[in-house]
Amino acid sequence: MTLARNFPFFSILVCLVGSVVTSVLKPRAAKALTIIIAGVVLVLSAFTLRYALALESAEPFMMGHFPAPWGNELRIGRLEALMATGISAVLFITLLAGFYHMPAFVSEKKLGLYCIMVDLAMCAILVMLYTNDLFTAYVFIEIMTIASCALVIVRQNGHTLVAATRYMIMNLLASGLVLLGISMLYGITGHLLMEPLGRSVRHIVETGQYMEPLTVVIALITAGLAIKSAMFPFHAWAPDTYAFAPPMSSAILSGLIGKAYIFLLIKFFYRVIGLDVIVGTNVDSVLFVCGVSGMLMGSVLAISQRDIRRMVAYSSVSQIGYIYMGLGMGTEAGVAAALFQMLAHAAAKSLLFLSTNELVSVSGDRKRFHYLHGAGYRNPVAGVVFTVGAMSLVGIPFTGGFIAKLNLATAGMPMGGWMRALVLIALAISTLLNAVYYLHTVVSLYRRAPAEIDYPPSHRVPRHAAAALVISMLLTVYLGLGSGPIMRVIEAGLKMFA
Amino acid sequence: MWQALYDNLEQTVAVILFGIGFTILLLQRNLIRKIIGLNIMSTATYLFLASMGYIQGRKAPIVTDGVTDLAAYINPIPAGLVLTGIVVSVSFTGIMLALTVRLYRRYRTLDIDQIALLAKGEDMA
Amino acid sequence: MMLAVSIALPLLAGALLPVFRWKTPAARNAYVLLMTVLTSLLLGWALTQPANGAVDLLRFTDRLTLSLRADGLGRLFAVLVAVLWPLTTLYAVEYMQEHPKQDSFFAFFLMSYGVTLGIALSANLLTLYLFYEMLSLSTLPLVMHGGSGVSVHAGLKYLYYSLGGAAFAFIGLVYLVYFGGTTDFVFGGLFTHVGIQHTAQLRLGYLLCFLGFGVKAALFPLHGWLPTASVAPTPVTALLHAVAVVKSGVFAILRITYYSFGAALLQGSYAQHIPLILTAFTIVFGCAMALREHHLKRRLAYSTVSNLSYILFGALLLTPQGYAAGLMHLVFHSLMKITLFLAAGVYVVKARAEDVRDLRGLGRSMGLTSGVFVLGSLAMTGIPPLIGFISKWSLGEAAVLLGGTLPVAGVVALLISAILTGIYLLVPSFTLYTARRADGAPEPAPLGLPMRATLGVLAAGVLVLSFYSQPLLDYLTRIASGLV
Amino acid sequence: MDGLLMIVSVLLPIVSALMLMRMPWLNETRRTRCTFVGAVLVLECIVVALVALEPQRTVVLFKMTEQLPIALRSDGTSRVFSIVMALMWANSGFFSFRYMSHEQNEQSYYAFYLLALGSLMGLTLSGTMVTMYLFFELTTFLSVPMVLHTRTKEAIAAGIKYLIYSIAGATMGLLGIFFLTPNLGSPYFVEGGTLMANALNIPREALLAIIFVTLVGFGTKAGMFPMHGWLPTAHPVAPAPASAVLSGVITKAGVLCIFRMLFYVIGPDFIRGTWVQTALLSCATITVFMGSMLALREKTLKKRLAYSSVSQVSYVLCGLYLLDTMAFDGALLQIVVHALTKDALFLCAGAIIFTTGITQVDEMHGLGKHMPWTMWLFTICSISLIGIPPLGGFIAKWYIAEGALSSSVPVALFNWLVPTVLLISALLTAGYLLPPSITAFFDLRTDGECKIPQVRAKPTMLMVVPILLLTVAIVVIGVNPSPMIDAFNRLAASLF
Repeated sequence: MTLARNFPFFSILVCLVGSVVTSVLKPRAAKALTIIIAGVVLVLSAFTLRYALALESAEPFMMGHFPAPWGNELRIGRLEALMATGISAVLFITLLAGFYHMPAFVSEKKLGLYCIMVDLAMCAILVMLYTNDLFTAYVFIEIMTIASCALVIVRQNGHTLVAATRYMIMNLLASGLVLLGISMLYGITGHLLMEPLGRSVRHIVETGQYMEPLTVVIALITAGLAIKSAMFPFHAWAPDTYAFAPPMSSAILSGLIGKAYIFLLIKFFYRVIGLDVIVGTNVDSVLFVCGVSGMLMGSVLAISQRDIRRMVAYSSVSQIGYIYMGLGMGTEAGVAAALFQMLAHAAAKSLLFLSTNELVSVSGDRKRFHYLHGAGYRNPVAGVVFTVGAMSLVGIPFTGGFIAKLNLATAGMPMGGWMRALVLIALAISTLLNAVYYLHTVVSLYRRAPAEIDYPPSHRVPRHAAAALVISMLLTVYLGLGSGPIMRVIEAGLKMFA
Repeated sequence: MWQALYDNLEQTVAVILFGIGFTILLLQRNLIRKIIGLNIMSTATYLFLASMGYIQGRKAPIVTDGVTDLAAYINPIPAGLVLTGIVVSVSFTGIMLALTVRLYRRYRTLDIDQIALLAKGEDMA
Repeated sequence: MMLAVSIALPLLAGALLPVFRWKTPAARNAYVLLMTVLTSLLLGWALTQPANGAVDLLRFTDRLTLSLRADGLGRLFAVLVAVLWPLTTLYAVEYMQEHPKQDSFFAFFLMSYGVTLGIALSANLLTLYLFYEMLSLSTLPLVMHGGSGVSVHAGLKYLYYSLGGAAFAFIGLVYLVYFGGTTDFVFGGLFTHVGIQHTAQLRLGYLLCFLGFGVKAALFPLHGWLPTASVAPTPVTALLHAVAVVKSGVFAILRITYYSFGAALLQGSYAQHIPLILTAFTIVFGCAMALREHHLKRRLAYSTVSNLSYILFGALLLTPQGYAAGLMHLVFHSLMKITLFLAAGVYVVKARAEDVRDLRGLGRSMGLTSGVFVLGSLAMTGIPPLIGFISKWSLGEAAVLLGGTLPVAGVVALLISAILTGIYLLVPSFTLYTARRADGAPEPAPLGLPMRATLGVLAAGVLVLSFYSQPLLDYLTRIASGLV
Repeated sequence: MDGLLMIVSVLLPIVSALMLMRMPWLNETRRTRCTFVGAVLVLECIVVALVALEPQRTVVLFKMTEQLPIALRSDGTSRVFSIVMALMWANSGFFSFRYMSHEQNEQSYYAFYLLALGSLMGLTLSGTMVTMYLFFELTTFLSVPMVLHTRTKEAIAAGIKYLIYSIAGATMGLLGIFFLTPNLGSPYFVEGGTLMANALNIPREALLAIIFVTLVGFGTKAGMFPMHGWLPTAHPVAPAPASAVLSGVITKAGVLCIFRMLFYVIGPDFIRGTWVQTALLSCATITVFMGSMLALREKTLKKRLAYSSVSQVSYVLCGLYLLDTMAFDGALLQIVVHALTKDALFLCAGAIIFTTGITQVDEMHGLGKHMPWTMWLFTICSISLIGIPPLGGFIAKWYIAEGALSSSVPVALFNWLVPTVLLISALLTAGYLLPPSITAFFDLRTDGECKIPQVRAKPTMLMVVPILLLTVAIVVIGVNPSPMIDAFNRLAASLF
């Protein structure tokens, strides 16, 4: 089916068009359209995946009529397709489950705008996954920045404004770095498409001339994307943003957008620079250390939170830490593990944010744990979903999180010495820490509710939202049980990358 | 050393500008100044890019009086990048300003830390 | 495949229990009992089938699978659980009468049954690990069933300890996957071939695994959760914290010691000595703490702490005799301790006697219970010819045969703990009969049929095994020498 | 089947005790109950006698595991001990029929009285170490209720103390059993020991140390220093007949265990001349001396007697530890004699308490006039216990001393030390046993008025006769010890 090779482009196009169209629609219609678009994208990506699995090697897809090295390209590989499918699936579910309580955060007339931004973000994510061209990537980074900032800011209270400002500044700073990096890279190679870039970088490395600028480029771009994806020392903006944005936005931000950046980084490492060079420049060790410290610090900070949503936000800092630890190992296995962790976390985190919101809203919008007692009984679905999500992030067997940890650990084994020790012990300790705050929360969800608090009459969750939550829960469990094929795709995809 | 710096003057200037912008963005607490810093930073990048694309003694890549020989023009791609970049920066400057206005309306100050404090205060209330 | 079914049945039955809207508790109890017994029968039938190789339920990767197998050790543990679970359920039916939220209680009680069977029948360490984690979670609600601040605290403590332990066991697991290639259980371990590579790392891995699983086995520095967890309803304390949970910890350690890392790897290395020292110390420590404890159930919990280390001590001698002796004590201790706990539970629920001092003078008014309790205490103390003596004897014999400083020290520890056991269990037993009941103490309520039945059966079991245990012992010996 | 009698001799008291507990018609009147118990006791004596007449044999009852047979064995040793014990038991049993009429819940008293007898029989007839250990523990548990009988606070405290000491002792014994078993030729008792001394799996020194611990452990029941603490507390709180058997008979259970370990498992040659022998000897000697000293200080009659048991039983141990034929004879003789004497003395004390309620020594003024029989018998027994010829006590002590002088102990000092201590202790014994008689007969009070202690109940024949029998036995042994000595010599010949 050759038609399928256009699907990535179609899916992007659908999002763009959708974003234009929704701007003129009524809120309800806009909402519906956005969800539909997400669904379409999901289907398209699924087909793309099916198509890509049939491919021997990734194939480029020319946009416009300039052949390489001028025009800009998409690239259809298994990994891209897999990530696209996973992320769009999560996105679809998130929209399905999250939209109905948006009115609580967004004034009716702003909803259309919000939909536009969602579409844009979706589009940007897809481009970042598929693109084969650094500058296109940059442009969509910026679009994503703006879109995601809008996603945060649409909720009009002081906290969100401040958070959004922080978020904006950090992100712009980061994109500045990225842009500078890209332009310097262009300066020393004269290319923007990834294949030719890769070739000339390899040439540079062989000749050994321009090595310093190359190192600077790597540092700049890595730093930029790391900031955007809230890697540990640069995480300061994340918790507030996630905590105060509307829950659906937080789900999209921390679950999906961050992943897109990281995926771009992986692409950059593999296709542009080449993993060996990265290892040579020790950037990986830096990432590794940051990742490990992120795993631990994130959890520690999360434990110290008194507000459930901030806790969840901090936990994503630690989860991102896992991913960077995987990257930082600088080995095939490590990156593969990181990719799987990305999927697992995307699934679990979005569902956590959403179910948290449910639980909080049945507890009278009070986020302190004390008020959450018994929330698991007041809203059973959300309770169960939260429990499963929490288990996944703690790394309880039969959930995605456990497999991710297992992969990370096995990936860590070959690298002997202190690194192995660090990986294993960090994993063990952070598991324990995660358990401490997540399961504590779960327990308090099922404790007997204090009598003196009067809870609002529990509004019933719309059937579709509940269904979506359950589906995403099943997705998490599926990642735990059927991880075999997925890992195989990831490994094959990485092979295709280089 | 100085010679080297002088030879690629633009890059040097660009880097210096970038540094200035960066520091302002990080260290200034006034939102407006932060935005300005942001712009300086991006401008620096554009300068850098443009200087990359510029080739001594050629014309901008706009076809005039029918000369279509590639060798007559400078490399068009960086120019294109710069244009895109400018558009982007304009848009986010806009958003930042809008944000700033909102914040100012709400808290009557532009000092980001102060605003953060006030926001916390609200939360307590 | 029947194995899988017999594991799945209670899990499903438990999960579905809250779904049905029960008219009367009686109906619910009938359902629970039926399911439990059914499972046991199913399991028994499955075990009578000739043991063919492992059944893969799920393949994570080509070398990590979720698979079941019933080898000797597995059968032993599975049968032990399958015998004791229905009994305790029967007991629980009467015990829980007054409690709220019985549905959820029995739901989790059933599920834990399935999970425990899963542990028993798992064919490789990964599977075991998975079920092990499940067990921590499925038993958590049972521990916290009281719902008070205390029990929640106890539950969390239990949870953190278990998960922390599991996390370190996980490291060991990874070591095994990496160096051993597979995690399947093979008698003698994966590293039997001469000139094993990476002995250092492997031993480290084993030690981590040991300590990790040692949490559930309540080894000395990691035992803290067990006494606290005795706030749970008695059936839970009896079954889970005397049999299922703690024995799963022991079982896991037996697995890694004899079937994964293998005795050959550990013999005479620090990876054998450190555990030996720990266990020997725990044996004495547990008894000493039990002596200081006046809350009856906590006292029993501490005695569990010490007795579990008996088993581990035997197993860690790394000789067939030692292993067999350990298994012997595994079986016998389960029987004795569950008997004691259930008797204690009767005191709690019928005579409101939480504390050892409250037992005074109950002997006459609660004849059966006290009789069973005394029998259990005698057995636990190791008075011949009761089972406790047989297993302690074999442990001591194995250690003496092996010789060497640590084993002998262990024997001394055994004897000291025997003295202490005698004191902390027999003194209450005597005050049961001799002392006068405190004035104004409530008159004990009569026992219902379920409790009487349970206690009677258990006591009978203790006596029968005391006088006729040879076939069992032969079977254990065959397990220990890898014949089944 | 052979060995049936042995089993019967163990089960008879136990079964009848259970009957006593369960069957109400046995307890309708005191008369029926006493008749029943009396019958059982007599029957038991007959059975034991029959067992003693049977040839020596070992019967395996069942095997806990292959290495752990539970077996019964009747041989010289078992004959001596079982006969003495059964008789003593019957004797004090009859005494208590009258005596117990003052005490509460006789039913449980008699039940446990019989149970304890059963377990004692098992102990004497046990054919393996484990069987012995089993019955040793059993004896403890079944005799504790006798101590606890009065249910007073101090009784309970004493009972628990007794319990803890015994368990500790038994476990120390178990330690030895653990370490000896792998080094033994057979799990059963064999004359002269079955220890494979030249094929030990642990160092000889270590084994010696363990043996020392073991023997000290079993010494607990015999009230040997350093594990004697429980005895003076536990014995006096029991009712008089019970304390009579406790300190007259049950102390011998400890002796029996040591005897079995020493001569049937380890073998005298293994420890002869080692530091273990020295250590044990010194323990025993210390106990002999200390017991007498403490008894001297004690004012309550029964306590005083209890302390005297501490000292007297250690005479036996002294004799055994000398590992010398002559001392051995003396020791066995002392076992018999002390059993008789102490039984009699306690019964006298019981009679006094029963009649007048006097418990303190210095309240016994003029008792001689009041209850002459009792006091006369008391005096005779005291003389025997002190060791004044021609009574049994003298013969026993004489043999022990002789043995000490002739025996080859590692430290020559003991050749002299033991006899000296025996002598001193004899003097002390005189010091604490004569005063009661003296105060009883010669009213030494200066002021004229001679107050006869008021009478609660008259001592009947049923109380005096048992004492009389015992005393007669003592005299007979004293006058003509030779048949016994011959029997003991035969036994010794098989052991050394």
